[in-house]
Amino acid sequence: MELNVLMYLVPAIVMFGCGVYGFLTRKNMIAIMISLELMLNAVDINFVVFNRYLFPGQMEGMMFTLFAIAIAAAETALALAIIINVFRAVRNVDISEISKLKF
Amino acid sequence: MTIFNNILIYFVIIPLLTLGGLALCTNAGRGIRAIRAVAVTGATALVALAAYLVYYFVTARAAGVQDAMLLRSDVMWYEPFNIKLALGVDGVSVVMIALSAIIVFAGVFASWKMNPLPKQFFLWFFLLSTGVFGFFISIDLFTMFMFYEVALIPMYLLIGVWGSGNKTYSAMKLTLMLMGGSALLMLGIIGIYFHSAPEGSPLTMNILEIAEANAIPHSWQMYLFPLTFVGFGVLGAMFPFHTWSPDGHASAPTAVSMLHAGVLMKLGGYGCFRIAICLMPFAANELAWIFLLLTGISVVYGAFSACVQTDLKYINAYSSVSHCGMVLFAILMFNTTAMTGAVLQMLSHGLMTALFFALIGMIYGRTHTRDIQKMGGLMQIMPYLGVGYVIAGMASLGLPGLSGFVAEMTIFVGSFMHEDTFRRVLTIAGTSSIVITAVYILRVVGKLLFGPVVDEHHRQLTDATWEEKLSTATLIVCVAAIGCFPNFFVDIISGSFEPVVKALNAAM
Amino acid sequence: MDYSQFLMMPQEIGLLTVFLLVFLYDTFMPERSQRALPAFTAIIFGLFTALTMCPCLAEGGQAFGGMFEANGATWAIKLILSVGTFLVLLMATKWSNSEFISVRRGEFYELLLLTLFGMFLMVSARHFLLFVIGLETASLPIAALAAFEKRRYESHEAAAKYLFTAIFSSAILLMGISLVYGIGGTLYFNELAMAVALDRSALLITALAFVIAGVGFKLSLVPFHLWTADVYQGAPTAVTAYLSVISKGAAAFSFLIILAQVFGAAYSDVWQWMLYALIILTITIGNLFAMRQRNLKRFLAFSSISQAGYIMLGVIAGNAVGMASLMFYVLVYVFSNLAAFGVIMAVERESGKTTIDDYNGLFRTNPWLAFTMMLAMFSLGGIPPFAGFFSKFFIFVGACQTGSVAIYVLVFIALLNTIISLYYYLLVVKAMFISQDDCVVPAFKSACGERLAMVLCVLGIVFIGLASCLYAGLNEASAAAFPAF
Amino acid sequence: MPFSYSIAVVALPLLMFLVLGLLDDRLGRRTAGVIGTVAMLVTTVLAYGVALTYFFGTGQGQIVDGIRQTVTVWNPAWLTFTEDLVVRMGIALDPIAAMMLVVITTVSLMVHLYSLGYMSNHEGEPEKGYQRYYAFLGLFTFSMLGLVVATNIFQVFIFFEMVGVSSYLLIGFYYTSPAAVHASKKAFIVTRLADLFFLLGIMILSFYTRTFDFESLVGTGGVAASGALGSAHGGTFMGISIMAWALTFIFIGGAGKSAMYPLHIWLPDAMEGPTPVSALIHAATMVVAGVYLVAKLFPLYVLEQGAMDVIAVVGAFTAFYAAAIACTQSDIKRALAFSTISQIAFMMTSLAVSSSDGALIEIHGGYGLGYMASMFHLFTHAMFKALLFLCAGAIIHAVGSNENSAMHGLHKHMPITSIAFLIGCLAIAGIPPFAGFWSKDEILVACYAKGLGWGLWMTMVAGLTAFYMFRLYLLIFFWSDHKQHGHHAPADAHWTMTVPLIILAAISVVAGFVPAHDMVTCDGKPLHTQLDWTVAGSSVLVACLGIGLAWRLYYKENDAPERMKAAASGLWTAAYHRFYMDELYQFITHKVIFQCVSKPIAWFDRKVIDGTMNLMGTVTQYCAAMVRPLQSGKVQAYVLTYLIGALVLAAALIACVLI
Repeated sequence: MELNVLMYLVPAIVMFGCGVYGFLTRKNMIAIMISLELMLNAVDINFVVFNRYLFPGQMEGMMFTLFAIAIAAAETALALAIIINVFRAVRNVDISEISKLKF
Repeated sequence: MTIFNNILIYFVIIPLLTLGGLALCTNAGRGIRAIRAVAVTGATALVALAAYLVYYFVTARAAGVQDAMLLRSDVMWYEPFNIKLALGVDGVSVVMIALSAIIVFAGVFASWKMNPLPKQFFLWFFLLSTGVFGFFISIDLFTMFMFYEVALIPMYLLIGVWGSGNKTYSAMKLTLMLMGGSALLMLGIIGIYFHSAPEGSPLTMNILEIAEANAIPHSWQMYLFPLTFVGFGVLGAMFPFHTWSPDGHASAPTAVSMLHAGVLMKLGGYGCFRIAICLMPFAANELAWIFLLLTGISVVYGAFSACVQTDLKYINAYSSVSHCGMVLFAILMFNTTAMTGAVLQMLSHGLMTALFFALIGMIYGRTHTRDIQKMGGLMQIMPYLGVGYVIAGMASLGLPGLSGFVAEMTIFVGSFMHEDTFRRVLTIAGTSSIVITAVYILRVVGKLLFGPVVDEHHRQLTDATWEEKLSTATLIVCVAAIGCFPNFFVDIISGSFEPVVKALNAAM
Repeated sequence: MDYSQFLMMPQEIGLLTVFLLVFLYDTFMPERSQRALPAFTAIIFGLFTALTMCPCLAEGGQAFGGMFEANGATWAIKLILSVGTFLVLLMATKWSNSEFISVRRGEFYELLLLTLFGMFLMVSARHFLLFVIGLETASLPIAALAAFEKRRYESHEAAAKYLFTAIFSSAILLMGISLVYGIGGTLYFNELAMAVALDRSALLITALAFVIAGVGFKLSLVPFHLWTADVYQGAPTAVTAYLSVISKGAAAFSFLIILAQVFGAAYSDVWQWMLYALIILTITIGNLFAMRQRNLKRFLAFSSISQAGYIMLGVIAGNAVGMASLMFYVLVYVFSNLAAFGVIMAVERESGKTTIDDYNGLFRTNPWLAFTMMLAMFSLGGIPPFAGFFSKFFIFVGACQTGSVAIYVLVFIALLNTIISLYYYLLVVKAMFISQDDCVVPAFKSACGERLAMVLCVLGIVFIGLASCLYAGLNEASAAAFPAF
Repeated sequence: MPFSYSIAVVALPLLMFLVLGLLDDRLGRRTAGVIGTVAMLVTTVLAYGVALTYFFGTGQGQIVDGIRQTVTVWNPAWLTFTEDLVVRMGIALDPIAAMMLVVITTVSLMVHLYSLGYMSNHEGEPEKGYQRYYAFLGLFTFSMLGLVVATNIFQVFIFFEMVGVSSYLLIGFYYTSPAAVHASKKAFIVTRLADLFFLLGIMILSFYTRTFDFESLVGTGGVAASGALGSAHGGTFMGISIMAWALTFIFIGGAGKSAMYPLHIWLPDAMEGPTPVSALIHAATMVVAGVYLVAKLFPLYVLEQGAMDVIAVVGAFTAFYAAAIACTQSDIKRALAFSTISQIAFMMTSLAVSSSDGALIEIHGGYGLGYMASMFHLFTHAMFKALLFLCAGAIIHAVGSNENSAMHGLHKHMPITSIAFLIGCLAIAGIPPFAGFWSKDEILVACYAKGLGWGLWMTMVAGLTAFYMFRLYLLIFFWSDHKQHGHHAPADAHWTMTVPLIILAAISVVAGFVPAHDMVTCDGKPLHTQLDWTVAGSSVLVACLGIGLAWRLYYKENDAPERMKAAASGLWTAAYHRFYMDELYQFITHKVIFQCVSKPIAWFDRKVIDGTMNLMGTVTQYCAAMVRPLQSGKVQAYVLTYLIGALVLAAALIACVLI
């Protein structure tokens, strides 16, 4: 069976959607972080697939993916550090805890 | 630089120098003397310069100089937008500048004992006058607008810090309403700018060039005229945008009320004429009826409202609504006589309202009330102020020999000369204000000055001090001068209107 | 590889040099001279800024196969950002030597300079990859900076909120870019412009919306703005100051470039309509929130949201005048907002107070601070003769140059909003000059760096508008840069 | 230039006003009075010089071809409206102006002199505003002189305002008394209302005629002479020609000053002012300004019969109305005030019944007879009414009250005053040979010429005049013995006060013999008149009847007046309360204007207009409160908003662009 571009794209979009859903519904900050990773990875798939199927002659999408992965890693690291900070402050990783600043 | 050869620029430089001088003074101890000295020097220099300007203008015109604007100089400022520091004066600006100088002079003396923070007070005061003078000497849309706003914003602090009563509310309301007006104005100016020249020629901000090119498409005029007219009309206390005026005046300190009613409100009328009407004659003709109606309402409405007020400043504020309404009303009549009358009315209203506010301030400073129910028989106690008040009142209700009469008559006769029945009916309605004016003026004079002394504590009060006498006498002399020798002023003013009237008639 | 192309990026190299010097100083200098680090940073950064003022750098050119472009306009905006950063550095000297901060002050400066570097890249990027790298470099360290005051709970909350929303928005942005890539097959701005010019598909419009949302996050356009106030309030004031002006300026500029260059002529009607909606929302909502704020930092956050709306008016013009006005606006905004933050920082450091009510009667005790704050408020409110008036006027003129009636309506709404904004700016002035209070902030002497920064800001506020040469320069630069699009 | 010194006549009183007004307290009380009086004496001499030269001199352009000309002495432009419409401030002499110069200066001089004594103390205290008083007198005299020598109608208007203000200031001279303040205010506002119409009239007139100048309006070759007025100019409005409207409006202006019904209400109240002021302003000079105005424009009025009819009806009604009220007043000054109104109405009517009808000219020498009679009556009335007022002043000064109940039987105490008053009464009643007889007789002739009804009506009013004047006289000087209230018995006053009485009494006796018909005619030609014995006889008869009735009722204390009062109590009360006109005005001003117009407008302003502005603020605040939940502080809500924003943006644009 020949795999066409949509067969990659649909899962990627679903993944992105899952990430968004996860972000919006999870209470745990770590889980939210994971959801964000899902979203970023969905984008990566997009790039790779577009490059591979639509514009096979060049490497731009691939390169972009590499950088995006690196950025995502940096983001995760930073996010974890901050989550630890928050945990130290409120002894919890519940996202609803950090809503003191409002209005 | 060439611009410094033009005496007009010194109308801005002198207040700025005064600002600098004031900045060096201190409030403490004997600093107050230095502050007064600097302020008086600045104000006197302005009066002297204004006198020279009038003299220069009159002799130039007598010598047959026919240019629309005298003392022109252009200095490029913002090249990309063709914004220049363009200076020039015609008869209208000249008398307005003279008026401003006189009121600044009187205002300095009226705020002689300003307390607290005299230095800051005078700083803002002179910043305000910088804006006023800058506005009158400029003929570039952008610089005019800039100076216009420079003149507005000091009001906030002047009222807020040195005012009385519900001052923060009034100051905020006044500032926001006026800034609302200037927001409309800014849009109008931008619109004018983009249509200032015919297709292909460079855009310009110079009002002379715009008027000459007359390139604003008619459809655009229909939008831009109301924007600019209402924009300036807010400051000219046009119904229904006048409500900043009673509260603002009631809360403002004496000199600020003087300057505001005396000069700042004139910016509105002047701007309506110089920008809205001069630049957009077509729309002016088309839309005049709306604004005639509004200003006509202002005239009568203000007068009736003044009849039942009990606060001296409210009475005067409403009376200003009425009188300033008459200015805009006359400007919309599009003939030389009525427009000349409008400028005379600006002069007259400026001087006599300043006089009124000065006197009210002085009375308030003694009695600590402005409620006419709580005062009475002050003529026995402070005859100088009482006589001054009567004179101001007489000027206001149009006694021949004082300025109000001359202005109102020129307006009425001029307005009635318009062929349009609608305008005539409005004129007749407007004339009724002279009776209502008499009613409220005499009411307040009767209650305040005449009759028995209401409050026995008032018997200990003193009459005017020398600086108060100087301040009011200056204004009284000017009011009488316009009233007695009107033709001198008419000659200066009326020449400026002929090209405008011609353009307006051509656009009809 | 042709290494000479690095010569095309003198400002970036200069900045990296500064960064390295600071890093070396921080790492290798003995503990006792560490207290001089802030001053050291400020001085060498000031030197760097002064050096890059040399107009010869305006020449520019391209590097990395066209991914990077320097021209007069990028030079100018980078210079503006540098000046702003310099002012922030000056203001932060005293704060960064304070207790609990001083142990990590080196990191503060290094991260700050790194974000600036990211912005430089972002501004000069002509390729989405470089743009994304720049954007992330500019935004991620901010989260760390926001969390800088470990003793304050708000600092953590701010950082967490910032980071989560930032990552989410970058995911959206990347999604948008990936879709653009899928349609155009390239990530070069100029090539994309040609590739997408004929395509009016739903996909591309979605992509455009996502890109706008992604960049709108940085600019804090409504409805992508919700993080702003919380982060501004929670972050250390120096960071807030930096965040409010510098990163906003850079984002606005690159936003203009992306919209004008990638979605250029063919799509201008689409994104202009998007921006109409966003601008109206941004200005209005920002103002409505700002009206009710009592905390000054939060207040300035909302004020900066509505200011972003005005900045967008320069973007919407999408032409040289718009760009010049935008840069001028940013320049003026840098001085005005930093003046306000300088006062807030000084007062907060001295007394720990940040609400408007705390400022009641400030004029009596600290006249100069009150005066500075007042000028800042007037300038932000667009009152002449202060610089804010000029920038506002020019940005309106720039917007109206497109000539459509819709834009006049938009400008009209924006102008009506200036009244509301004036209202709340005057509230601050009122507190300082008019209101009386029993517990006034006592008289104090502000730190040397703060004072210097504030003096510079005041000079800027007063003279930028009056000196027309600045605007003329910007105009020239952007006019020269624009045919390149 | 001939008559160039006439400028001094006008300028001197102004100078006096400025000097006395500016120096004020720095001048001694006595000095101020003397300066004022002496200056007035000089003015009077000059004015007499001007008038006598004008009437009897030759060679200065005053008579050409037997017709008296208008001599314009001085006429500089004062205020330029347009090239045509220029307000000039000038001095023009014509017969009535010259006559008025005499009247004004004479009465003014008498009042100045009289006031030296009268104003020296006020209720036992030395009068405080002595200098101010003389300054105001100077101002008034200046204004009145300026009015009569006006060269154009706008100048008249200007000085109308000026005399209005002087009158305001003088009525309110005792400014500590609320009644005086109220009266002055009322006087000013009512006349101001009339002036509004005057102004409208001027505006309309000048718009169509393109001039203000009397010379071009009514002079030879002017608008009136060319006869092309009325429908030719401006068409009609509500079926009446525009010119008739204009002239009626101008008449209303005059009616305000001359206290014609229904604008008369200010005059009785104006008696709150010092009595010499009442004599000068409210009896002799200012109140006839309206008559003078109509006379000035007489050639125009003649062309508009409609306007003339209005004047005639108003005049005739006012004459009776005021006379009827005068019969019931107990305040002697008010009685005299109503008498003044009635007499001025005589003059108005007389002007109005002048007709251009050719037939009448033949029979009675009538064209302009009414005009001449009116002016003549103006002259004589000024003299004897000033006399009466000054007498009343002397009485009030002596008794300290205005009410006749406080007087009675003063004849024995104040014989000079009594005789002077009697002469005044005889003059006004129209008993020959006193002044009033001659002028009133000619008025009646003119009225009979208009129609029998007019003549009978006016004759009846003349009888009424005799009745109420003698009622007044008898109640003051006879009726019963004087019951003393003050510290000392009333007596004739100081010489400064009695001398003017004697002089004026003498004038009242002989003024009737002035050859007015040669001097003050509307066309400048002498008018041939002879005594119409039927008219004269009947009027004298009626006057005697009136006097007899008054004698019967009021000479000795009796209860007849009380019984009469009781018999017609409704009528009497109504007349006593001046037919409730004041109450009506009070109702209109307070209830209608203040309560129903001003209050609602003020309310509207504060609540609606101001409320709208505040509402805008409130709505903004409300919106700000509304959007608050958006900033909930929850990251997920933020992100949701973000996402929705992005999606809506995309969806909306897809919808817009692709569909």
